Amino acid sequence: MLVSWIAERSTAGRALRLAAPVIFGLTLLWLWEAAVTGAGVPRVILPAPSAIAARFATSTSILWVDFVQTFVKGALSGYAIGCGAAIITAVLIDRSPFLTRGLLPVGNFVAALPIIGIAPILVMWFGFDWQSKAAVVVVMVFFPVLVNTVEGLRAADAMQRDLMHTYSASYWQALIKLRLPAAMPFIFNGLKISTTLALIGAIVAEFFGSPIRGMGFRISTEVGRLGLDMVWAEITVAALAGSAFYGLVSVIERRVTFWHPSQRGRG
Amino acid sequence: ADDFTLQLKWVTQAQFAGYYVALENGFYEEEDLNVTIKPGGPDIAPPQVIAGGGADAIVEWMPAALAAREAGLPLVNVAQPFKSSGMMLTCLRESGITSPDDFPGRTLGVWFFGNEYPFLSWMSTLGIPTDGSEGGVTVLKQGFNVDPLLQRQADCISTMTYNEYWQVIDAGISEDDLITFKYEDQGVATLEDGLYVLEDRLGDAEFEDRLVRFVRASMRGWKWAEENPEEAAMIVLDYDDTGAQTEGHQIRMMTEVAKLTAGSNGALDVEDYERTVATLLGGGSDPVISAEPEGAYTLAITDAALAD
Amino acid sequence: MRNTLPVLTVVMAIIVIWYAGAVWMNAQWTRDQAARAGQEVTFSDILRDTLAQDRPVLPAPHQVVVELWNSTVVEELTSRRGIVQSGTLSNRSLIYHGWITLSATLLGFAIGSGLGILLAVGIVHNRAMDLSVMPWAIASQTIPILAIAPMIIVVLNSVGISGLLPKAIISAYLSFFPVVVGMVKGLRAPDHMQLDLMKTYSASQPQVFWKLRLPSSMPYLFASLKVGIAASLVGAIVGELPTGAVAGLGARLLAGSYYGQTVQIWAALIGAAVLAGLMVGAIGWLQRLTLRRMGMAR
Amino acid sequence: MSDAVIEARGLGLTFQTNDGPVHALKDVNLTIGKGEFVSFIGPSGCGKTTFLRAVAALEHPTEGSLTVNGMTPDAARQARAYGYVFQAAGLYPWRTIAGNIRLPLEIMGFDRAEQAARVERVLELVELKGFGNKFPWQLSGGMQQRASIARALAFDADILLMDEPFGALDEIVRDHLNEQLLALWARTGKTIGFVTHSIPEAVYLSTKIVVMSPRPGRITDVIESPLPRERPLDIRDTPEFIEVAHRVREGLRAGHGHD
Amino acid sequence: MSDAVIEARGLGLTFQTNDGPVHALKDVNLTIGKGEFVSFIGPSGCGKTTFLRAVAALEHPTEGSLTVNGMTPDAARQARAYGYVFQAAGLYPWRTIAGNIRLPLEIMGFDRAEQAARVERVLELVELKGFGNKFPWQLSGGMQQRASIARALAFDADILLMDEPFGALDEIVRDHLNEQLLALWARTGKTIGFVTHSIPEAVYLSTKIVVMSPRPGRITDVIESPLPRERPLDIRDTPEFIEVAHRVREGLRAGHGHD
Ligand SMILES: Nc1ncnc2c1ncn2[C@@H]1O[C@H](COP(=O)(O)OP(=O)(O)OP(=O)(O)O)[C@@H](O)[C@H]1O
Ligand SMILES: Nc1ncnc2c1ncn2[C@@H]1O[C@H](COP(=O)(O)OP(=O)(O)OP(=O)(O)O)[C@@H](O)[C@H]1O
Ligand SMILES: Cc1ncc(C[n+]2csc(CCO)c2C)c(N)n1
Ligand SMILES: [Mg+2]
Ligand SMILES: [Mg+2]
Repeated sequence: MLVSWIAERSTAGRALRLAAPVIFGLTLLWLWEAAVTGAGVPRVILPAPSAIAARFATSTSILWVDFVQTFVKGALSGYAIGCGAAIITAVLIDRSPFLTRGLLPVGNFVAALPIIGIAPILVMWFGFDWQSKAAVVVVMVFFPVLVNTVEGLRAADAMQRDLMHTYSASYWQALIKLRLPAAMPFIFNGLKISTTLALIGAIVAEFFGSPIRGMGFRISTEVGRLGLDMVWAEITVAALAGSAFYGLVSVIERRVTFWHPSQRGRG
Repeated sequence: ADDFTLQLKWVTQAQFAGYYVALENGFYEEEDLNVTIKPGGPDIAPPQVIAGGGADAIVEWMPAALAAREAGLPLVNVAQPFKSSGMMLTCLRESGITSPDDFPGRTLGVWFFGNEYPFLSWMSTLGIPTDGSEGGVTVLKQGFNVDPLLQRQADCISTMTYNEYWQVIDAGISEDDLITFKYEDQGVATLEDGLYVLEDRLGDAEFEDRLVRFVRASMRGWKWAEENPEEAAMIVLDYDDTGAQTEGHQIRMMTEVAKLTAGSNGALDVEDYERTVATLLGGGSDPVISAEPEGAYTLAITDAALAD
Repeated sequence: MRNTLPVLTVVMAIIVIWYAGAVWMNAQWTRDQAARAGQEVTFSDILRDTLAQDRPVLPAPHQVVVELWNSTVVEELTSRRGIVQSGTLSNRSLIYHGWITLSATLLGFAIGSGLGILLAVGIVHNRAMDLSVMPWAIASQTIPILAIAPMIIVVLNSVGISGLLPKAIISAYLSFFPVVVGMVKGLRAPDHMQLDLMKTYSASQPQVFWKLRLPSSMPYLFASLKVGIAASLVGAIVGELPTGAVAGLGARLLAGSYYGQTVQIWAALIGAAVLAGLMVGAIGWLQRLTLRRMGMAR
Repeated sequence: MSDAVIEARGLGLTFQTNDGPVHALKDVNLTIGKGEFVSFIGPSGCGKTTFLRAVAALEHPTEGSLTVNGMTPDAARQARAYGYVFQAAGLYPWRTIAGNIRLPLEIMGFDRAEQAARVERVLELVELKGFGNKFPWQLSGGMQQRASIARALAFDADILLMDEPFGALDEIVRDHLNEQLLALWARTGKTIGFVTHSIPEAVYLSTKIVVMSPRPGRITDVIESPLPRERPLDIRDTPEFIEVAHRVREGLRAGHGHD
Repeated sequence: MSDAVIEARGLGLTFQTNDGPVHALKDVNLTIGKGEFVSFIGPSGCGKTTFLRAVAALEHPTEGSLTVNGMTPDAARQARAYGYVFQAAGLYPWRTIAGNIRLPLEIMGFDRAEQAARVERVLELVELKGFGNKFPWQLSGGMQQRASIARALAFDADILLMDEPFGALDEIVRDHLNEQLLALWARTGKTIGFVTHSIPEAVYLSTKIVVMSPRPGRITDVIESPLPRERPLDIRDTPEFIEVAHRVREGLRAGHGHD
């Protein structure tokens, strides 16, 4: 297979590292185009990539406005607040055995609230603009980050902890100098999963009421209007923004957890 | 029996009572039809379902159907059980709105997902911009319920005479505290719940025959429902799988819906059609449809169905 | 149970905050109503009214509890459609809807976590997959499911797949990703010396996998599964919408919101939260069991 | 010995494991005075590490009493009385060598300049100058062990507990570090508990040698060294030295016989 | 030496690190014949571990050539030519001691009964009988090290590479294991590469002693032992033994001087 051939050769080349997914993607797009035009799929069901590209090119200003509304205002702010709150909660839980036993089981209940249920409520509470979307994102990203952080805070090994004991380090010193660094591989798992959740959350929340801009608004409106090319243009923006966001967090992860075997093994 | 699938525009409720009555009372069976009714929902676009082959006919509003036609999906109206429009804009009296002239600067709740066309053409008839520019209205994409009005996040919201309006009332706001603008009264009414099929299937005699039988039975259902609103509402309740509908609300909805279907025997009134088209074409810079549609309806089916 | 007291304390705290929130958030409506009626309100009026509204912004806990009780036990025992009188679960009962959602969730979770683990195994062992799968897995997650779910349902329906499976597929779509991310990290967690040992044995890839990578990925696996099952539940509920939202907790939530039945929404939400809590708890239990058997619980 | 720093009376420590209890320590009586240098020697698994850990409050005795500076070990730990060198290096992988050595200094609140100066000094002491910026996995086993010794020496704990600190070092570095350690001890008057498997090392360094035997871990002999405090390396060839070494070896052998 | 098992010619190995390259090995030439017992001795950080790892194909030389049994180290590894004892025990924490020892046997496809028998035998050899069901963290440091030795001895590799296997053991166990290892070697004719810091141990065990010096890691002396193959423990008091030990010590000292 072509992809594996390239992969074999690409131990050094950074360009080739990128080439594999690109080629894979182009193949996928080509198959899609062929399937749509060849098999005559109605364009109100699935438009051809070429049509999507054309629509994308002519609608950049709308796409930009939607992107700012949904991604920059809704998703990013919610992501920051949600992840921050989750990490702080995890630390609080960790700080007190009482809360570990009390808050964590309850956290399991509260944090897995389905978006469909909370979105209308949060729109009711926080209004139609991006604040309610950010609130939905907060709820969505909270749980993955919480679970991973709690798990991560248990990851320091016995000898590493004993060392802190011998220094009679305070709880916070041990946390900052040992537990959090050791938890980073886990925390970043949560942060990475949350990047895509944040985007989904911000978009889906707009289905439940929004001003007349935003990616979710545009998608649901255009589905109703059968403007499927616009829907897919928005989805493309979502995919690009989401991947870039994920990529950014991965790069940070690589710098922060360079010492972890999963990172040291490569590059 | 021949299979026939109908895609509704919204969830199971008395708005679609005629079809459920026909099913429950065996009217379809008598026409040798085996009918499946698919409920809709907030993200089900009936035109998309029919394009994908998921239904034989759909219930849709005419503005959306005509827009879909322009977008390349040739929908044809084959019957029009709803004579008049139930759409209105409901405002809180305390907001100080007394006439459409007061709209500029206000926040209005609107349904999108293809339901925004009547509103947009009304506004463009009034010459009020909706894109957030100076002297226009602020438009909110309204969710599924009347909360924006109750929470005072909007000055006015879209309501149907048979549904949301009563929810506002039920919430404890008296009729005196509300002021309503019916699309009918504003002269911008567009046709609602009609039956649409794909144009290319109409040539097929077998399909047309099935369709005729379906329309005939459905209209029987509608007329029965008009006469027996309480029983009809109970039938709807039986078909509601979510179990969320309440008896009182559905009976009242049926009563209100009956007022809208009253003037129709199922056949499309061409005058209504032309008024709808004129509304959609007319007014402003951004009409819903840009050209007079061709072949967007046929009377052949109702003629055959109602012949005997 | 040594957990009882802490859990009860936390729950009590939540309930107190909840009541306070209910009074605070519902008070506006009470004052508005009074103003419309031209009456004065005292604090005790507010207290009484805010905890008993029909359409509260935030229902009081006891309203939700009553609704939960009515829509489960009372509905099944006494209603015409309840299990006592009809022999089947009532479609008005949360037990029925919860069960519908639970079955889609479990099937979706099985598919999703299975797929997630398989993909992670592929990514860790095959360079081509490492380079090409991950970007697309990420991109797939950025596509808002609600937008494409109807298409998935239409397509699946046209090939004759309906019922539980389409919902489960959407649920799987949401749950595979956390599992992939966690398991890729977990399967790469063995340290150098542990891997070197396997190399000196010239162990085959499957042997390295079963004897080293899999055991050392356990902490990551369980964290992923917990997130994954919560995502499955969300997916199953989301998947209920485009299937016509006829049954399940999602349908229930949506129907509640069409009619502004805040109490009903909250009852369904609590129902979903309880399901999630139980499932996450079950995985936690499995985790403790496994880690104890592996001698890693200390 | 009026100023006992570490005092164990009837000390016992039993681990509960999946297949029954393990008696790691049993009926241990030992007094260590201020400024003493005490070596622990004994077969593998006899409880040396366990005893040191109990002193540092990392394990809690199941029987008897143990006091440190007249307090419980926990209280002593709170007073930051210990420097501990673990049997395995246990460096934090996300910190460089210098960062690892700086760790206790940060925790104990030394100021920046002081931190840098101390890191520099101990790196030199253990002959790791120039490796401060490396990460632990970039060092050889012996270098890691030296880094962990440096970490324990960087701050001035009154009690130094060292668990086979020089196990992975060659003779020459070891001799050098032995001398350095003795010098440090002479200069500061620290109390040192030191686990080793090398009889000459134990004899060369200690004022008191504790010989232990396993299952259950007990003390079989406590030897007060007759050697002077001033100890050049060639003291190892004196008859007194050889005599003490012989007694230790005998004690060890006896302990093994029990097995 | 016609049947060279390990042959290094101009071998060099450089690590790239964040602050510049580290020359761990430079211009190493060495031939090890079949059935030889070769000890490596040298200051900490001189490249002993790196050399052993290169032989086992765990590191790849950046210069020169290295062959094992006439093949590349990679090919030799594929042929399962090595048993390796790491400098740190490296037991898998989720397996019991017996489970850890069983690991290579499972991988190499020994049958159940054979596995059990071998585990039993090597546990006895390293004096860990009765600890098979314990988990690694329930063992003392020396016991863990012995378990890792047992793991490498459980299967019969032709080449045994041991990186300071006895570093954490007391003299008596060490002597015992030295004897056992010699007996095993005599019985099976394995080729053994052995890193140690103990000069007597190196002299007692080896047919050839390789003395190394650091930065960059080089071989400074290769000493062919004049001692007979048959070696009772008291051979350590013979003049030949002391003579060889002296030469090793001199070599070591010279290496250190370089630093
Ligand atoms: N992965 C690595 N990256 C960078 N440098 C390394 C790495 N491994 C070893 N080194 C360096 O290579 C040199 C030789 O290390 P090696 O582990 O071979 O020493 P050694 O002779 O085994 O020492 P010891 O007796 O202390 O175990 C050291 O200076 C060490 O810092
Ligand atoms: N956490 C534990 N759980 C169960 N048993 C333990 C634990 N730690 C140590 N032991 C047991 O206690 C005994 C004493 O162990 P300890 O580590 O003190 O030995 P040691 O004298 O330091 O030996 P070495 O010289 O090999 O390091 C051993 O038999 C060991 O198996
Ligand atoms: C996305 C979306 N939002 C709102 C409606 C509202 N709506 C339009 S017609 C109708 C029936 C009357 O109750 C209702 C509720 C919708 N269809 N789709
Ligand atoms: Mg020990
Ligand atoms: Mg080494």
